[in-house]
Amino acid sequence: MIAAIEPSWYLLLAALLFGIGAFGLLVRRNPLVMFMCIELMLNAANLTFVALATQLGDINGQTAVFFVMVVAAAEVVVGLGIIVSILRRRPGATADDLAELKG
Amino acid sequence: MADLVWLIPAFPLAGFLTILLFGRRLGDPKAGYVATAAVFASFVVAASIYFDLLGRPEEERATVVTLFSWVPVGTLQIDLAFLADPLSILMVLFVTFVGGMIHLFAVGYMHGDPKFSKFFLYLNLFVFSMTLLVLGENLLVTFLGWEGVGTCSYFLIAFWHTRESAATAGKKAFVTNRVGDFGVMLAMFLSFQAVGSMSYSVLNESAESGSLAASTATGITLLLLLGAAGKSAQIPLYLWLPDAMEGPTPVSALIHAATMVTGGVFLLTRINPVITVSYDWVPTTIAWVGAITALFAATIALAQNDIKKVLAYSTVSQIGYMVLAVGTGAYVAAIFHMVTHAAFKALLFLGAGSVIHGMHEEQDMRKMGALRAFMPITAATFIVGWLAIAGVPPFSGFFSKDEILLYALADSVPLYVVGIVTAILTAVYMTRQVIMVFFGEARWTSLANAEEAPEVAEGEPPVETHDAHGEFKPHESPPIMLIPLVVLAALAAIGGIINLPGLFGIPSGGTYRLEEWLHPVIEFGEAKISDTWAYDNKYLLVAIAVACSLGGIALAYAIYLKKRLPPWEPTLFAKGWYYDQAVSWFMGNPGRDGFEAVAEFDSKVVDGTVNGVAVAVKETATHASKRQTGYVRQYAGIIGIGVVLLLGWFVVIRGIL
Amino acid sequence: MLAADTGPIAFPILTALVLTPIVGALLVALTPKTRPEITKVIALMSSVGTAAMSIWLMASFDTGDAGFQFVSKHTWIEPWGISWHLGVDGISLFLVVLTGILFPIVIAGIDPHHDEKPYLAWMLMLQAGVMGSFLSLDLFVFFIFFEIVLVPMYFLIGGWGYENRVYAATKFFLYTMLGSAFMLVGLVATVWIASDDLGKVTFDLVEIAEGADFAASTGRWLFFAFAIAFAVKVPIFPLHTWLPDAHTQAPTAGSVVLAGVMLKLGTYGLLRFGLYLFPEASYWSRSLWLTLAVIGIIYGAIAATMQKDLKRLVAYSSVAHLGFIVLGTFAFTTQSMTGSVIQMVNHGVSTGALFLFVGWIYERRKTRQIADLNGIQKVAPIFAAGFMVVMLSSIGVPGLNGFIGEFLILTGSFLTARWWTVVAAAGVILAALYLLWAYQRVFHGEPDENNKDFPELRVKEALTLLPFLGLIVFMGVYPKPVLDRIEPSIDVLITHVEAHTDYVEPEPTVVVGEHSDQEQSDAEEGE
Amino acid sequence: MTDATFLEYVVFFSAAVMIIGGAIGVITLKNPVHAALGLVLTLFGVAVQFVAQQAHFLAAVQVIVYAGAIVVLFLFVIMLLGVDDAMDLSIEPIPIQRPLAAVMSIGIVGLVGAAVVRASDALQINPGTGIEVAEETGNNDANIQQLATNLYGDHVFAFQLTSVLLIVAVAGTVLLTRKWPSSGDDAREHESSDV
Repeated sequence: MIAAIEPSWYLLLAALLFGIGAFGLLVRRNPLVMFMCIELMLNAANLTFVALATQLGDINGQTAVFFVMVVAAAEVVVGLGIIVSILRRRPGATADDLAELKG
Repeated sequence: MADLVWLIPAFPLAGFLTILLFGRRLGDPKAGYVATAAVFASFVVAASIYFDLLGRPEEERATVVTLFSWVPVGTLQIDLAFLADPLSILMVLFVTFVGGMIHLFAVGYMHGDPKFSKFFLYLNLFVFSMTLLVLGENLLVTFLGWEGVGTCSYFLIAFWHTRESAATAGKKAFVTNRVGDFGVMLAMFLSFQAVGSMSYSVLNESAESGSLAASTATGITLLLLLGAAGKSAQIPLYLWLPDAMEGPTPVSALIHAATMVTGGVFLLTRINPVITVSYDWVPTTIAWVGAITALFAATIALAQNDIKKVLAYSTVSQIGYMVLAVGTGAYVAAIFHMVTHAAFKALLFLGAGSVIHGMHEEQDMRKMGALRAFMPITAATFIVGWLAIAGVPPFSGFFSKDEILLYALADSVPLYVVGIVTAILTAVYMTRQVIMVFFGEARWTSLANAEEAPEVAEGEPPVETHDAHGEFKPHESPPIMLIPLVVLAALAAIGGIINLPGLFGIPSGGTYRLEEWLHPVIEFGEAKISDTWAYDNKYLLVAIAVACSLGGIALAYAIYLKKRLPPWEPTLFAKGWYYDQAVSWFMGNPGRDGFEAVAEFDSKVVDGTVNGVAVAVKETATHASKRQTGYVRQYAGIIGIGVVLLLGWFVVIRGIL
Repeated sequence: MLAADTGPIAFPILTALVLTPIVGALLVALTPKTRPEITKVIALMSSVGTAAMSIWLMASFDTGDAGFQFVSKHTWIEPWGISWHLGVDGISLFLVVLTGILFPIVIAGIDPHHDEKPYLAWMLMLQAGVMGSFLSLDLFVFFIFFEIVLVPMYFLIGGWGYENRVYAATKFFLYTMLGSAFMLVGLVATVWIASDDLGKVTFDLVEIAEGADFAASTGRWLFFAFAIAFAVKVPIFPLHTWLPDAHTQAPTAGSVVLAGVMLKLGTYGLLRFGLYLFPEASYWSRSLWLTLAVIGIIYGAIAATMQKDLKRLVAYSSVAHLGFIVLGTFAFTTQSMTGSVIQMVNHGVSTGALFLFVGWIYERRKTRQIADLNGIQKVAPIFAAGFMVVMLSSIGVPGLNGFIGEFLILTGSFLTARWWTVVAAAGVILAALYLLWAYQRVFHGEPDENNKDFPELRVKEALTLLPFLGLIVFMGVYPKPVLDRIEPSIDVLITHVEAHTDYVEPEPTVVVGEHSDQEQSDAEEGE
Repeated sequence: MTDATFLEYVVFFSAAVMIIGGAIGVITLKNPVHAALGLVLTLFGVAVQFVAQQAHFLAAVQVIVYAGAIVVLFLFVIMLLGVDDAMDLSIEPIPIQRPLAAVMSIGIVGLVGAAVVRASDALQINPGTGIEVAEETGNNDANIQQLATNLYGDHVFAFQLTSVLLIVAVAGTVLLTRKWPSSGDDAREHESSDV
């Protein structure tokens, strides 16, 4: 049984999710929340993968999602590690406080 | 025997290597004897080759001995080859003989010098190079010797290198000679382009057969004239020779009087067919270069007070005579004068060396006088040399100079007049020198103690300090220095016999021997003067020449000894017409400034551009990096805008989706 | 003509020449820091091994053969037609030999003073890079080696150089990289455009040069892309200013190698990759190169005259000397081009030796300023004598090696580029001027307080110097064996140029006479 | 419209509301803990959509790994560092950052949406044939088996590499957080072991 739901709806949903995530990434200053926004964007991508895998009948799409999750996990681990070490040294720091690379 | 011609350079080379390896062990004076023996060995070989060639018919007197192929590239095939022919063998004979004599003299003169063996190292290397120069079968081998003698000359002039002036003089000699070498190199290239070879035989044959274009011949001749002007110290490159007197006196005698400086005249004689087929004005140019140099240097010699400087300018003047002879086609006369000049000028220089030695390194003639009593042998031999150079019959210089003047008159009257004037001046300044040194009052007594000590300290050659600073007394030199003087004096006196003129009823078997000997070499280029007015009035010319030289001597006698006339020694002459100063000024000021400007240009403009680019990049980067706020959110936003723009491009403009 | 004709599986000598120093470098890098004595032994063994192989190569080189010998060709990246293609001919032979023997001498003879292990490793890497550049017959492989060379040199200058070393190393690296960037573009474009003619993509130098026929304008663009890289490397005026800085700041061994072989990458590249690949463009643009070469000769000499730093002086003299090589290259005659090749070797020997001396002076006096030095000949006569011989070779006194190259270059150039040659020959005068003046200021005169204890030449230094002096004299007196090996390859190159342009090598009018016959019999059969 | 279709509509839209609502929660809630909870909501919504798309295994992984592990990790870090204090969202220190963000996100959504809408016909490519569905094959493990075959077949090398990646990430994090010379804190060990 195939859902009568248009596949483009999933894509629109994913686009919306991605847009919200991107907006959040740009306006939030808390590094942890920024990280969460990244997760939102990743999930948007995953949603697209799965939807298209189903539509195109290609299992590779789902495999890709699997790898995205692994990489996301690794990324979160390292990312949070970095955030921990930064915030430990500079409690309450926001992303804007970490501007050492300015010219 | 002629096949063994390679032995001639081989002996000095062996001497050089021996001294190079064992010089310090041999020491003073053994190293000197080794060197002298090597040169005399060459002389013996040269002499036996001479007799070998003499025994052959005239046309078979040229032998080419090829050692190995030196620079073979494509059509350019240059061998390290020697040409044993009448000209080269004659040159080698006098080079090795006079050279040997000077070596012997130097054993005494350099005795006690801490660099004794090194001196003979250079001397042997010099003789080796000189023999290469004259024996070369092609221009390149000659050039090898040519540069070799130049380099040795540099070593020897700067022998007392701790003295600033000696070092500068050496450098000046080398660089000035290089200007001449520039000409020789271009002549070689032109020769290669024109005839595909640098061999004298090919070059001369193509000239003789008429296949060498006059324009090419002119080019080669003028370029070699430039080379000759450098090596033989002619205007405008004579500058280095007077300064070269900074070297030890045997060096002056060997290199800067008897041998090396005649290299230019030799080279021009060697290519006489080429000169003959070049444009008509070319020989005239050569003749005038020589004539003007002769007169010019003679005027300068008139006003010099340094015993060696007089002889140096005199050498320039006498070589001017030879170049004049070459220009008038009197090649035999040029070579003849070269040989006699080698003998009497070496004699004069060695005599001067003996005087300097006896005067404890004093070179200023104003502080000499009346030395004949203290150094009788030196004085006697010096006087022989004086008579020879002044052209008093029957000394050797008379014959050779007369021959040159004969050809000069046959060519043009002005050249003859210049020659005659120079002859008078020569007689005057040489007489002046003889009088100032050996006659008159002793002017050295007054300066005996006071000035002598500093002079020695300054005058570099730490020759064995004779007994004393306290008591100053000129003394005769040791026998080892006197023997060469006597031998050379004998040669200077009787050297004329090698080419006696057909006058005064001299039996025809004894006349023109040199001319006959050189005939195969200079046949093509030698001027034919038998139908000229000058030839028909040879006795008149002889009379004029003798009158001039005697008149010059008398004039000088009146001025300098009898003080009947005031001496005429303008500063203009003493300063060498300010030519040297002008050139030095030019080199030192605009020349140096120009060089500085180029160096400045390099560091400021060329490198400045490079560094400027780097600085500009750095500045831009600094400005650009100021735009980096460091806010990661801002970066992300800008990336996002980029994404939107890209998406817009694909979706809206291209509409591919 | 390639790989197969060497008979039964021959020892891949060329590959070994490149790999031996690389292996040596790796071994040196792997030895523990605690055993410094081993590193030196390993470095020496690998460089001496390379030297021995290069000498064997020279000995077994077939003199009459103009083509590439000892060719080793193995496909590497097949789809792009890239292969490990090495070969040696008369043009590269002596550069390879010079590279082979120069390195062991400087490794054995010159002490880096600190951090010997990385120093030796970089030196060996440098040798491998230079060796590979001279041997490569594949554009891709050549480019890799050409670029590899920069890295060790950068570290050698930056790590073991003098006071301003970082500036000099950076300038050197960036400047040459800039040129190489052009070459990379040109190289890829060449391969791409040539693939139309050849019907396949290949980086093989010989195939492209023999098979491709570039349109005139295309060839010129490509040629200039290559030529800029080589012009920087040579260096040709006005791209030369990295050289004085790099030379001055490099450690002694670096300067010797830089002058000895690295600059030759440029002149060799012009011959091998400029003229051979783009004969039409080279011939078309010859006036430009001749002019720049002559400017370089005069300008380098004048700038050298006014230098206050002895090492900078020698560096500028290199600019002048390399001008001669470029002049000879673009005069397109057998003599001038053979002269250029032999001059590459000669300049390496004599200028390398000059840098040795400057290095020794610096070790003794901790200064390179001419003004601080004087009267050395009095206290160190043997030292001065050695310097003198090397200097005379550099001036171009006949009988020493420097003259042979200059003479051949000028003789050949005179046939096709007369007035350029006349000006260039004037550079010979200036060479005497700047070197003798420097010699006078440094060695002549009375030594002052600081110089009166100047130590004499040491035994180790004398042993280092000996091979240089031997080559200086040998190549000046008997260059025939060298010339005989170079000339056939040059003839082939000129024929190649003639085939692609309307150029005809001028033949001097040979006057037939009895003597010329006699000469002819003595000489080898020419063309 | 059949029941089944209607049910799917319900599932889709309710999940969509969860996703969007959660996402908006993430970006608007001041307290990071609340934001994390919003994230959980979104992740569950996505898991539901996975199930609706027959990607059962991924849905399970989504819940276990994302909601279960990653969000918990977030919460641990928040607690550990004590950054759960609210931040004032009305301040924006970087000029024009918010308009920029708005333009960007609206642009992305609008453009992608436009593209999707325009190309929606092209997406109807023979849907469903390549993916084995439990109800059709009668094999309850059909999806897992198919995914496993693909993963351990075509992508086995990449799969091996992910293990390396994870180990490197773990080791790296341990090193990152351990080496503080002055302040030794045992809590750091927890984070690492939680991964």
